[in-house]
Amino acid sequence: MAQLLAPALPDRARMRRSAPAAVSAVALIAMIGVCSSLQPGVLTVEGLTLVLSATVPLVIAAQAQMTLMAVGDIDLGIGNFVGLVTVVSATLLVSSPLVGALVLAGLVAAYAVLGLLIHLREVPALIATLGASFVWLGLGLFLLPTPGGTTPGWLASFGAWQPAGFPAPLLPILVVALLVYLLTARSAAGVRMRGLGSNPVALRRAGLRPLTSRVIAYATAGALGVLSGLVLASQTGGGDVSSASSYTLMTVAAVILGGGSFSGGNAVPWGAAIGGVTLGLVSVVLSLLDVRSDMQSAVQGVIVLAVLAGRVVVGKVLR
Amino acid sequence: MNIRVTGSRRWSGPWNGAPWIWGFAAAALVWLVILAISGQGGGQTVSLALSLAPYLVIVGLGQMLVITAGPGNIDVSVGSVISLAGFVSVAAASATGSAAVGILAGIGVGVLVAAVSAVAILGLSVPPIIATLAAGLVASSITLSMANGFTAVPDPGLRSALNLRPAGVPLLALAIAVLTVLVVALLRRTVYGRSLIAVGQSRRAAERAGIPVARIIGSTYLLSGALAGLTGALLAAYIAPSADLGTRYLLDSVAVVVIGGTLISGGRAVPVGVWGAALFFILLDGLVNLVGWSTAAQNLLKGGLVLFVLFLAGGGDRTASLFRRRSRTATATTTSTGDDTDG
Amino acid sequence: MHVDNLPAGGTAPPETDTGPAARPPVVTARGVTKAYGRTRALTGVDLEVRAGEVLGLVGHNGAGKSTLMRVLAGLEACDTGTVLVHGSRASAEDFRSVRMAYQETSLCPDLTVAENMWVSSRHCLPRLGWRRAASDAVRRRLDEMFPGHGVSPRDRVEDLSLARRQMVEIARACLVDRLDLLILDEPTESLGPDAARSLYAYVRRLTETGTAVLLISHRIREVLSVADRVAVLRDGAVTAERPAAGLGEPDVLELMGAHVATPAATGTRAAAGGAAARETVAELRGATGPGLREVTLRVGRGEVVGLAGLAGQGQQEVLERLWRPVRRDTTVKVTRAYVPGDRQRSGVLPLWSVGDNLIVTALRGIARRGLRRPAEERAVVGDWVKRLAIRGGAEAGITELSGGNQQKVIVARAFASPAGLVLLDDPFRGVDVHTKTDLYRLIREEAAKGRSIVWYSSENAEMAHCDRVYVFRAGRIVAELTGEEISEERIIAVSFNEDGGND
Amino acid sequence: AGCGSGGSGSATADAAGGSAGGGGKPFIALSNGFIGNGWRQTMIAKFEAAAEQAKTDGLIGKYKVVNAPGENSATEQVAQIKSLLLQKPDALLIDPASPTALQPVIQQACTAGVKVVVFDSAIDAPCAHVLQNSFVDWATYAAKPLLEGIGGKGSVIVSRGVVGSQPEAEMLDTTKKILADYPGVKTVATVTGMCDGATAQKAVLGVLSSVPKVDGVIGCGDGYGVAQAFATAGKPVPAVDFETNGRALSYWRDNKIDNGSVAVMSDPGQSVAALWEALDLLGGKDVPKQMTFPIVLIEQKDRDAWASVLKPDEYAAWPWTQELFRQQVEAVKTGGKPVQPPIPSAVG
Ligand SMILES: Nc1ncnc2c1ncn2[C@@H]1O[C@H](COP(=O)(O)OP(=O)(O)OP(=O)(O)O)[C@@H](O)[C@H]1O
Ligand SMILES: Nc1ncnc2c1ncn2[C@@H]1O[C@H](COP(=O)(O)OP(=O)(O)OP(=O)(O)O)[C@@H](O)[C@H]1O
Ligand SMILES: [Mg+2]
Ligand SMILES: [Mg+2]
Repeated sequence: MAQLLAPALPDRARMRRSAPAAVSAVALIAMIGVCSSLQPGVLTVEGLTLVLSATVPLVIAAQAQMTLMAVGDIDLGIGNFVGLVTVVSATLLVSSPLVGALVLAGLVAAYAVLGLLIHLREVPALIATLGASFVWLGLGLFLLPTPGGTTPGWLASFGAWQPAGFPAPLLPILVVALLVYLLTARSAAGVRMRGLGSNPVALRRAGLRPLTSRVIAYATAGALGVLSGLVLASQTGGGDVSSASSYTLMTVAAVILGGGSFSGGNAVPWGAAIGGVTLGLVSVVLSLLDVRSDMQSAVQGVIVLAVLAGRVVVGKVLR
Repeated sequence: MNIRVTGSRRWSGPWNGAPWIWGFAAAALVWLVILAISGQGGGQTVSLALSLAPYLVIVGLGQMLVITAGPGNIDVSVGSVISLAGFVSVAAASATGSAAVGILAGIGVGVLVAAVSAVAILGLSVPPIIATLAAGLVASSITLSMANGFTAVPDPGLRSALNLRPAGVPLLALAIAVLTVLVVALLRRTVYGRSLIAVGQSRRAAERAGIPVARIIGSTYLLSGALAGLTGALLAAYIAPSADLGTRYLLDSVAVVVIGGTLISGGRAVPVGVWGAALFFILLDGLVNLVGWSTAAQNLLKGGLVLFVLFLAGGGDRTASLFRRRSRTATATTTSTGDDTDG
Repeated sequence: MHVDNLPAGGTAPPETDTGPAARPPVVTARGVTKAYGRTRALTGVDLEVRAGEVLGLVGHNGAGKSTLMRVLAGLEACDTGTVLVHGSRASAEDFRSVRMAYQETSLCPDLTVAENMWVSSRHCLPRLGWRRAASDAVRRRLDEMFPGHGVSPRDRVEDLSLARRQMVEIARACLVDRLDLLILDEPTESLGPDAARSLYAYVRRLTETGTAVLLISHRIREVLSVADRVAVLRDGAVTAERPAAGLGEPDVLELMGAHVATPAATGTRAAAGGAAARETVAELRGATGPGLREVTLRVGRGEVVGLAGLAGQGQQEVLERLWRPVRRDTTVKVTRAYVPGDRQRSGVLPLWSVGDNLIVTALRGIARRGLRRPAEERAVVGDWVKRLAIRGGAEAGITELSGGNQQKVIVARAFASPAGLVLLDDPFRGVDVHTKTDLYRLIREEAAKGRSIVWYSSENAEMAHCDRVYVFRAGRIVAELTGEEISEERIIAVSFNEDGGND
Repeated sequence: AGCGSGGSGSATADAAGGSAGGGGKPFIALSNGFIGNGWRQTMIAKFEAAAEQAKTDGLIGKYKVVNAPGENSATEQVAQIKSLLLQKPDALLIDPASPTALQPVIQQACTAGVKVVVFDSAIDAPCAHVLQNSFVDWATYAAKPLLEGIGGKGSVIVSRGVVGSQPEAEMLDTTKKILADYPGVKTVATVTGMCDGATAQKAVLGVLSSVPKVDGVIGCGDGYGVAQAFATAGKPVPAVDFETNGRALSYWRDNKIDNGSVAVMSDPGQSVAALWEALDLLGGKDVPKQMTFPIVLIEQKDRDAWASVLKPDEYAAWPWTQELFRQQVEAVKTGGKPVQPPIPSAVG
């Protein structure tokens, strides 16, 4: 057909889309390479367990952020939310497991309600979640004004679990990424969510309620946030509402590193996992590299920029 | 002829006519409560709030300009810039003996950090939130290395100038009021201001209308950096340079911009509103301290109020029907060619 | 019931023995009204679509066609009146057999073709394995409708060309277990002639199985050649219904409104011979790149240069080069202004008034040392609002204006600036004839004042207003027409000969 | 601490040679949860100076300092401790970002045979040795001299620390008890100053207009900011509890504030004490699991001596030597009077 001047090149397009995650993966591998050359112990099972375990909650929180970014929203409250969950699991979940579990379920519901209100009132998610982040922080401080408490035994033993011959942290990272992949990329619900981020008008025309899609996305993000908080609590053995405050921006960075975008429509669970691990490993590399303590955050910033610059270069090449 | 619908939805609340009113109303309410509780010093409460608010207003004005540049634009480096500019300005002022040089140095360092962000945003197409995050990280590293063994002390002359309150009106508040008027004039009366607002409404349309979009966005980040630097310079003289001088200003700067009525999706800036929101935040802190509430209550109150105002004012129709239509503005900007009202 | 098991058409039995008038109505509208705020979109529509017929629907912009379609498809409820499906009051279930292909696709760009199928046709897909079922179904349907379409169900819609998107959009409308009425809203606007022919062949096959088709188009000739009956919608009501046979284009135009007349090419065109003598203000020398191959063209001072051909053959790339002349093979000696066709996305600044929108480009020239001069600006704005008779005046919000009036503002924006070269990117799509005539006149007037204009249009008839026309195919210039050579027939002939050479 | 990378040579080589047992000199690692304020920076600087000296003296083979980036992030610190463990230090000193979050990783370190010394904060880790501050002393020093200074009557503002934390509760309790002994003193407001001058400055300013004349502000190392708040409000500076850094002390001295103000804070030199403790532990000495170390109190008489040796952002630290440390351990064991390390002279 004559009018099709430049036939679409789906394969090239597909490559272009996975390029960001690939660049991050290269950075990840490079960092593990650097680590293991400095410290051969890194490549053993115990080494990987030590190095990776701290990244698990970040990666799970990044999946939550990714889910919301897939519907075109952004969550500036996830850090404090995860912190709040650690507080709940170090207080209520111990004193009365049932109440604790109910509160955690309530937090997921609160996220769903937040999504509902954001949708119905047509307000920007950025500000609504920013406001909510103050609320999460306040609730956390209310429950546990300063870090403390102890997590329930089952949670602590999950944190300490070390199977032989397999780096334990890899398991939650992969399982959660797989579940989120199945939900957001393979399932019908995922189509609805991405459709919402992509073109809500089309959804409405097809008789699908964008509201439902948004609420599902927020509930999913809330559930992932709770999971992230539980894993974090299992590692830290206590509650601290501000223990994850850096997650808010880090998860956004992880999703961007993994190939996600602010405009919505894309689900990149594997990319988010790679991006999250990459960011999580930065501080490990920094401490192995004997970087001057006051220069560590600069190096962190430069690494993020470098990976994103690499992505631009690769994108140009593939265009 | 793309059919993509841009992600962010336009938000036209709260209170379309006088969007700045909310901040002032909330501030007045808190002030009345303080008055009722303490039963004295009403005028002085305002006067003291006015001596703290300007710092938040300056950085808020910068953040406002950035947010006005359109969806996705935000400067999360302001906190680190304030801290760094604090040290640099104090060092420069004590090295040269001139407070003015110190202030200029603070502004300069803000511009430099913002230049890093701007290069990353425009040259590397890094999303602004990430670019400014990275630039902020670099800045805080420099802050930390400067803080080590830092010996200079803030200029006493500048400090006493900041504390001047002829007839109970802080001199600084007057100066920053003038600055606010300048920003209003910048937005209304200059080519740059008009271009910025155009870019914020629709980047593509602005580009097609012949506006140098990259230059406008770049200079907006530089301006925000300069204002954050100025805040740092003044704050360091007023309080003292410290590595965490600016930490608290990041979230608050975004919050005052939004409560002040500036459109979060860009294209409408409300400089006066920043004042109302800043006064509200300062007075709220005072109230919480007066009543002896914990920080937990303070945060719950802040977050609850932001959400309340947001959801109450809302953005769309009051009817939440099944096929909810977008508000008029939303139709105009976010739709796509998939729009069916026009063939 | 699943799509896989179904024949191409609907399930209604063919009724070949009776005439169209005797066939049962599929969808009936009785006294339908619909108002959006103060805009009365439909003022009382009575319309019947009968099984197995193609009903053409024509009407000027804003006549209410799309609104009526949304009501007929059950997407929106009408204020008063009734919509009957198969003679009974319709429930949501009934509307499932009424499907609509939107003029500009309503697909989700980030989803794959198969996923888009799920969005619109999920009722007839299995819960498990829907992905495979949707892929198979859409592939089969596309093969049937557009042989050689080149679309894979796994492609993301954003990676497809516009024409392919339109194919997918139409195919998805046909993917149901029972299709009683298919509504096509300007389906061929971005399709090539081959695809259009395949589409209409398919439409014929559909109607043979008893499905009704409602075709909306501004291309009257096309409607007349395909439709059995033609209905004319005017100001929210059906004002005429005629059998297509024996109806001519002028007849239809007359039915649509007496004031509508085919805008004739004006006689103001510069003499053909003069073109070469003009001073060159912009040129491309063998420009090659994405979408362009060896394009050489020049624009003279005061000249109106047309870029013609089918959609997406490189015309917009040429405009892009001229707008941002960064490469060495492009020279532009004068300042430029741009008139985008996609006014929603690249035209209006939605929060501003008409005046603000109009002046934004000229602002720079008027200002002194970066400071605006409001009095001068107001004078310019007032001038243009008057000159183009922009309804609402300078103070009205731009989004309160109708589409055509918005487009006037955007055109005025370009011409209010001192630009020596004005680039028009198909700016008159979906603009009604009245407005168009005004704007054509404006273009000629401005050219006469010494401005150069480069004008891409997807409507070949518009090219008659140009001094010179370059016809594009596959990123190349295949012909340069001057003066009297410029005619719709000629352009079409040049664009289509050696057909099949690419793709 | 311009030379944060205190280690020498290649880390790999050192890690192999530095592990304990083989007669090699010990490898001491310090993990610090937060580097964003002057106190922590002084603490790190003191440690690095002492460790460098100890290396020269042949007491240790290598040392390493890791500061978690960002805002007091326990999660970052956990990650960093985990990667530190890969480098197999012999002893690990920790200034924790959170009193609980590090418990599992400390357990992990102990299991790996690393001697762990936690300082500056109490922590629930049975296997670690803890050096902590006496918050009762702190609150007492902060209130008593000040109340005496204002003559035992008048009105005061109480500026609380990090409300809700265990130390703050302890301190508030003590403050209340002491205030009960002074019936002439009226508490006119209680604000949250977070033990941070900038926060206290804003908090006090917020209530100043609503309270009558104030004679003193009982705080925890936030006096400089409080004094600024009074200056802004155009009121005379009352008796306050200054920070122990050079800036506050010079301000105190230069403005001739002579009203019972003191400077009192915890001791950033604890990191050095922790180093000596780690060495003694590695040497097999018996050291109590929990020890309370003296805090730094600067009264008006010692003010000028301290002020002349401290940089503006440097905090007063007790100059712990191995000798002094052992004396303090003895004092703790026997319940004797805590050691009073010397006040530095202007020469040092
Ligand atoms: N959702 C809506 N909200 C408000 N007004 C609307 C809406 N949809 C349509 N209208 C108005 O109703 C009238 C009829 O519009 P409609 O889209 O049906 O026209 P049309 O005949 O399809 O025009 P075109 O040929 O331009 O596609 C117009 O005046 C339009 O502005
Ligand atoms: N989304 C909308 N919501 C509310 N009112 C609308 C909307 N779109 C259009 N209108 C109103 O409907 C009127 C007609 O709009 P429309 O664009 O359909 O006009 P039109 O008849 O196509 O005009 P033109 O021929 O100039 O394009 C406009 O004046 C506008 O105020
Ligand atoms: Mg239409
Ligand atoms: Mg129209």
